[in-house]
Amino acid sequence: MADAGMLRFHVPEPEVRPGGTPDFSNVTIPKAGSVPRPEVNVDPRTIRDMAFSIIRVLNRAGEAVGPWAGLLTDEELLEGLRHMMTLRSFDARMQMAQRQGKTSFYMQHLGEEAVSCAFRKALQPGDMNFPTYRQAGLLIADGYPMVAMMNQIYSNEADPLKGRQLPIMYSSKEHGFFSISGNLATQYIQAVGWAMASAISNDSRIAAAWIGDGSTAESDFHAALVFASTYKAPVVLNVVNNQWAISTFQGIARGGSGTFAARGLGFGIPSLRVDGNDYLAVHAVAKWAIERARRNLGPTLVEYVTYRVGAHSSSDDPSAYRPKAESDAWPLGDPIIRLKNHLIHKQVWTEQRHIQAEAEILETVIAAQKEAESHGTLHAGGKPSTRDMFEGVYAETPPHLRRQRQQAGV
Amino acid sequence: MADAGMLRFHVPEPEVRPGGTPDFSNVTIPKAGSVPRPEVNVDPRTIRDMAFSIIRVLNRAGEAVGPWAGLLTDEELLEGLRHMMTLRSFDARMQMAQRQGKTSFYMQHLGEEAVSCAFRKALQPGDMNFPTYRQAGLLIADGYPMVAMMNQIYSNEADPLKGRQLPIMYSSKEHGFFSISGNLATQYIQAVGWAMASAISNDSRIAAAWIGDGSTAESDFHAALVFASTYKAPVVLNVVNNQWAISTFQGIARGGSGTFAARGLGFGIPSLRVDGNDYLAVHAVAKWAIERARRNLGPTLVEYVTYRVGAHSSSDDPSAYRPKAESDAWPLGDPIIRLKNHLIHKQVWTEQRHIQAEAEILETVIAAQKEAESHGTLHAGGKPSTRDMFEGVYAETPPHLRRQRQQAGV
Amino acid sequence: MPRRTMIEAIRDAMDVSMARDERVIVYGEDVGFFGGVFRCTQGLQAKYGKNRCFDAPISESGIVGSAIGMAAYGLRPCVEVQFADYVYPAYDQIVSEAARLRYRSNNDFTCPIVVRMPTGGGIFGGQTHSQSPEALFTHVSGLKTVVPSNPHDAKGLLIAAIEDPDPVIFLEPKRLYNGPFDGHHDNPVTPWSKHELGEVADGHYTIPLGKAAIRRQGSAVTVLAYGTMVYVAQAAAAETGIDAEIIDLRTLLPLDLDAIVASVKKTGRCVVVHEATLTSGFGAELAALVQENCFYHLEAPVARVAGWDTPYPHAQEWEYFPGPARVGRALVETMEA
Amino acid sequence: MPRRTMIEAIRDAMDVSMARDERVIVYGEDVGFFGGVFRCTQGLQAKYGKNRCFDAPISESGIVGSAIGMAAYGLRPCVEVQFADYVYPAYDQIVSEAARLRYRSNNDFTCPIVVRMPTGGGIFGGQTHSQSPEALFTHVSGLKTVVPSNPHDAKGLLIAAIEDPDPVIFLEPKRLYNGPFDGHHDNPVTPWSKHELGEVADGHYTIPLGKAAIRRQGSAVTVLAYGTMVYVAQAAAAETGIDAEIIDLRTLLPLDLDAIVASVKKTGRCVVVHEATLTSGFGAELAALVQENCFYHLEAPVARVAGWDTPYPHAQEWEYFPGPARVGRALVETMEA
Ligand SMILES: Cc1ncc(C[n+]2csc(CCOP(=O)(O)OP(=O)(O)O)c2C)c(N)n1
Ligand SMILES: Cc1ncc(C[n+]2csc(CCOP(=O)(O)OP(=O)(O)O)c2C)c(N)n1
Ligand SMILES: [Mg+2]
Ligand SMILES: [Mg+2]
Repeated sequence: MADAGMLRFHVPEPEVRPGGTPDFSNVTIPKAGSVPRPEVNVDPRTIRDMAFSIIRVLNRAGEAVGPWAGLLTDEELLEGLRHMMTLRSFDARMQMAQRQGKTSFYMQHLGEEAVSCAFRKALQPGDMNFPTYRQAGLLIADGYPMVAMMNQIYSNEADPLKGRQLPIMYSSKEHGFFSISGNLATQYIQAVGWAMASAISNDSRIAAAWIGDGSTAESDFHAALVFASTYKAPVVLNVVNNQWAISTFQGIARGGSGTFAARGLGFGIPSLRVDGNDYLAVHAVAKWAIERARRNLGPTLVEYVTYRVGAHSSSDDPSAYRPKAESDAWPLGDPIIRLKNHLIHKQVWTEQRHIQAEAEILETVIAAQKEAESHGTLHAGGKPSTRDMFEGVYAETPPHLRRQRQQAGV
Repeated sequence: MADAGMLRFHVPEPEVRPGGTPDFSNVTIPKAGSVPRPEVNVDPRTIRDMAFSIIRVLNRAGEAVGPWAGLLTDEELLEGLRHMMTLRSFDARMQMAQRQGKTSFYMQHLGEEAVSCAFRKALQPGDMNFPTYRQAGLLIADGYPMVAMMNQIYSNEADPLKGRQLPIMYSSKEHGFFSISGNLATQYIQAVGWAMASAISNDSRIAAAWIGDGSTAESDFHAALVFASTYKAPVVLNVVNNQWAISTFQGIARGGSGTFAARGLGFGIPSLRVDGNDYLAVHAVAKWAIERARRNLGPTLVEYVTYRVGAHSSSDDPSAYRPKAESDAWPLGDPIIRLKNHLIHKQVWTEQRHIQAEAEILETVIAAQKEAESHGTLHAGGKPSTRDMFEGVYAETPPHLRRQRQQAGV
Repeated sequence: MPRRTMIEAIRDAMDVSMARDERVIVYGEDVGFFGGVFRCTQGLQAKYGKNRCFDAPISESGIVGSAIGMAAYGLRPCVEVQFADYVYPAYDQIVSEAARLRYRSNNDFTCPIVVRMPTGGGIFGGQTHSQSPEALFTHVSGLKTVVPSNPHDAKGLLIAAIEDPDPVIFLEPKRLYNGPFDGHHDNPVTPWSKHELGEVADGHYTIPLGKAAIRRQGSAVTVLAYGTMVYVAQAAAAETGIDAEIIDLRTLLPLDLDAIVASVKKTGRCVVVHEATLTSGFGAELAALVQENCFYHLEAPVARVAGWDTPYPHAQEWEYFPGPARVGRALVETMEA
Repeated sequence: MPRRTMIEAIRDAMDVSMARDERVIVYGEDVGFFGGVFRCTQGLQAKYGKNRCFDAPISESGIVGSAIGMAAYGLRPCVEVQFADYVYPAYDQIVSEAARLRYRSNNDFTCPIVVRMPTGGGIFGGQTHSQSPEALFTHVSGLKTVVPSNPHDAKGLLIAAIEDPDPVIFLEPKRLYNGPFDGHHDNPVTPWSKHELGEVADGHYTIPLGKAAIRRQGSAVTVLAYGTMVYVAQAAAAETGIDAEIIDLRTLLPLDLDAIVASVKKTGRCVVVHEATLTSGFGAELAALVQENCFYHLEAPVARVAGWDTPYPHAQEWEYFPGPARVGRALVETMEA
């Protein structure tokens, strides 16, 4: 008994570590077009398997295939490509600006551009996202001015947030983009609350909650699922599984469940997995989930399977914890290249126009950057005032804070 | 669009409210013996259905049937009956003592006696329970002295907890009973931590976590499932679904999932439901789950389907929120009567011996009560000292607390 | 004027607010059909429907987190935490989110929520039904913290809290729900129906957040108190015969510092009382402020009387509770200092 | 003697403790393979194996909750919360459980855990990488709270914390990780290798919890500080030429009140400084205690210099941070009062 009963401690480990050869052979990738598209009012119990598959539209030949294909026009696809390219270009410039000391911090989307860009196009005006720091595509794809984003990143005198927030923690009610919190997962239940409020108000607007794979371990993720399930809140519960949470591989948050979509099964919530590097698949699944919400069918959980190609943030160096070439081995490819190939396959795009578009976009980004920098960068030029620091704590500044402001001489 | 898209708010409601006729026709009760008993090393994905069924052993005729039957000897069953009867008698006396003003507060187990009494007998010495306030059967069935329990309830001079804790918030490391917290769900993740520690130490002892249906909504429930799933902790995750959380019916915590056992599916944890009013079924399922833990197969989630027959606590009056006769209509019957009938059916027990046993047990309880009351009750007789209040905050009382104790003149 | 218990006054405040403003939504554990374990929301579901008053899952973080989302949408949720002792699971949502949303988004999103919770001991509730966590909120920029001491104030302050554009923590001293308890636990409590502050006008009125009330004029020493301790202080003054000026702070943040300073400058002495544990309690802030602002007027150190630095015990409730004897001793010592 | 950065000293404390005591277990977010985002646990997994040092899911309540269970089992977990700003999800487990377990079970179960977390600002981390939540712990009976200010102390205090039989909150001023930052953010920081308090002996030693250190002897005014503010106070004293006695509290609870009172009785003046927001900060407790215990020796009010009562802003970091100019002004005013 003693020996047979000896317990052992189990700590999950990624397949490889630096020095090893990247290996994704454990990731099963269903063929594009192979996962059926149920009706939106499907009984969730009948589609549990979808939490363990991956909905894909674009195949290796660049064709859009299967029941989730066919929702977007060529113009819409070209626009989507432009959004993703813009986001990538924006990221590259801002990452460089951070390296140049123009701001303190930056976070990129490299490899994950399709998720937020495609999702935004499935929403209606008035809908509200509760994003994490890795969904700036929601703003780009909604036409939020890049200059405003950069002003925020630079904490300059034109920063809409008055220098109060860490770079990239944007906020735009107008663009359906809830103020980003530095605290992980808190916004997930808030999204459900917003959706409940919309239902209470007999409105037609729906909410979208966003979270990363690692952050699903946080307790607010549970609160969100409980409330969404109980009150059938009109909300789409998005989980962006980019395989990593800083240095921690997704197995630590996921445990024995196989997928993150599986979490929804315990709540009777329809739970889908989708190829997060496939613009068309992301958009189609988003549409489906959003329609469910809008039609009073309640929440849907969507796991986007993607890969964080860059560092976690400008403070991070992934070579310490994963093989350098791991992103090249990622079996779902690059979202921009895949959509580009699809458009070329459709003969509405060419390599040459792509290169040209890249240059144009870069120019636009650089122009925006110039304009933003004319308002200052973190350590140079115009900056928000000390007075701005004391304001907005409350609607009306209370006496003690007025006294402190006076002490500060402003 | 506007009308079609108008959202509605959904708040789940119980079938009936006071004044209505109790109705449990929505509760599907599988036949006793009908649910198969898989091997303990079963692949959890193959037994998802068990989270939506109910394992039962005792049928209406009082026979023990099916693959989960046959684990207990007649002596063991008779002992189990005695434990349950003792707990019920203990409850009745202490409830009355509270009504008489001998203490401030009490909570009963009426109708739920099988859950904790049977579970305890499936554990080994050294295993640790992290109970809620409704598992005193774990102590009774392990032979913890009733007088000590009563001393705690009375906060008297012999109270092992020195009057510091609310009545019934027992603690006994020796009896594998972790100190009860008044804060719901906090102990669930602690149980997982204890189990992790046991595995880290290559020990053979396992942990059992306890929670009520309503409290599964708390965030610590999620933390526990995440950690248990990731580290394959040797822990049994018990959910006692007694249909009510104070005035709130279980649908508010459960939402659209159908059952509480379903919560485990999102984590790849084998999840069973069991007839909580069936001593034999509870014991058999507990054995199964405990064996899994002990054999390094990881956590198991078990939902005990039962009914809280009494008030939530001595501060509660359920007639305000549920029909008075609802408990009579509860389709799983009374755990004591069911085990009694089984033993009578087996011809090892009779109505007469039962009545006699009731009287004997009452006498023992009354004797214990007399002894406890000789040490005082909350407002009369011996009580813990003011000095006790200042001790045990830290291992060594720090200077500021010594000063305060002096100020208090003790 | 009608007399109401504090429970009725609080219920009335929500009733009036819900009737006036469709955006006011009330929920919490057992709050809907049953009307709350202290019955503060009784009848509201029947009157306003399940859309506006409903039961929540047992998840304080979910309750407050969803309320923040509702507030961002444009509603005005007033939620209940069943006991202040159970607010900690919601602490992150309150501190990291509700308190900072306006600031971090530069007014793009705001958070007009009220989080109500019964606070304080004296009901033999042990360590998990007795706590007074106010200092854990007053340290957090962006929150307002209110502690009413009577039905009249409770109603006016709660309506003001619901109408406030920012998050408000509303602590209800549960020992006062039925009458002005003064710490003499062996005596029966006068019911609010016999107390003038039990007079609660019908309809809408507010008491501004940030204004204290002088409950007893006096010249010898200033007592700063709130909630239950207002009555304990009154009893202590009566029993020692010391001519104390008793200030009921009502709102801890924003604090009515002017009223405090004016009184201490007059009396030259100050005793601060609260039920929460002493160390880092709100009394520390009060003592610090008083000596900062009235140093040259003080004839004795500012004294603090508070709960001891232990968890709230069950059996030793009255040894723990800072009752009239302890407050009286501090008054005498401060006068003799 | 070897010189170490504060990060190395902290790592060494864990290393020494793990080597001496099998029960010491280290985990947290990114703590295992990678060694923590500040690299405080680097190499420990390689040295002691995954059983004793491992990555945790992003769940602060899970990390602390599981640690409590491990401690109840008999281990001695020393866990990391990635930033003090992220401790709130674990606040319930810390306050309701870790702090009260010994008391409520009358020593039947105990909770010897250490919760480490980087604290304080000065790294342009904005409102979620800059907070100083110490006062939220000092109000909680049953906890000890430690804030080291240099590598030598950090190691000795952390070993003492790990060996302590009760839960300890261990706040590491991240701005000090690499050198004694004095608030002059435009100047390069002296590395610890050039500072005598960077001397960290090999092997085992402890610094008792509850003992302050006098960093500068002086006769004019007592400055109470901890963490980063110790160096800011030193700079302020140097720049104003005021002969301040600077006390580095090291442990906030239990507090070395004797050292404080002895100094203030000598100097007759006191300035309290911390980076956390002013209202209800730990400085309030210090000011309250000083005036209670030294009233008749005080020649000026106890002054507090602290972070403003706003969230920690990003761009206005140095307007927010209570740097040497503000501390110096308080010293001058206190001398002139
Ligand atoms: C409550 C909280 N804990 C810890 C952190 C520190 N932190 C910031 S990002 C991060 C990893 C998040 O990973 P994931 O959720 O997978 O999102 P990703 O960065 O991959 O998009 C951590 C641990 C935090 N911001 N908030
Ligand atoms: C954190 C917390 N929130 C709220 C409460 C108040 N409370 C005590 S028992 C209870 C209901 C629990 O219901 P359930 O989990 O179903 O257990 P049962 O009482 O039915 O056994 C509530 C809300 C509490 N004790 N702790
Ligand atoms: Mg990730
Ligand atoms: Mg229940």
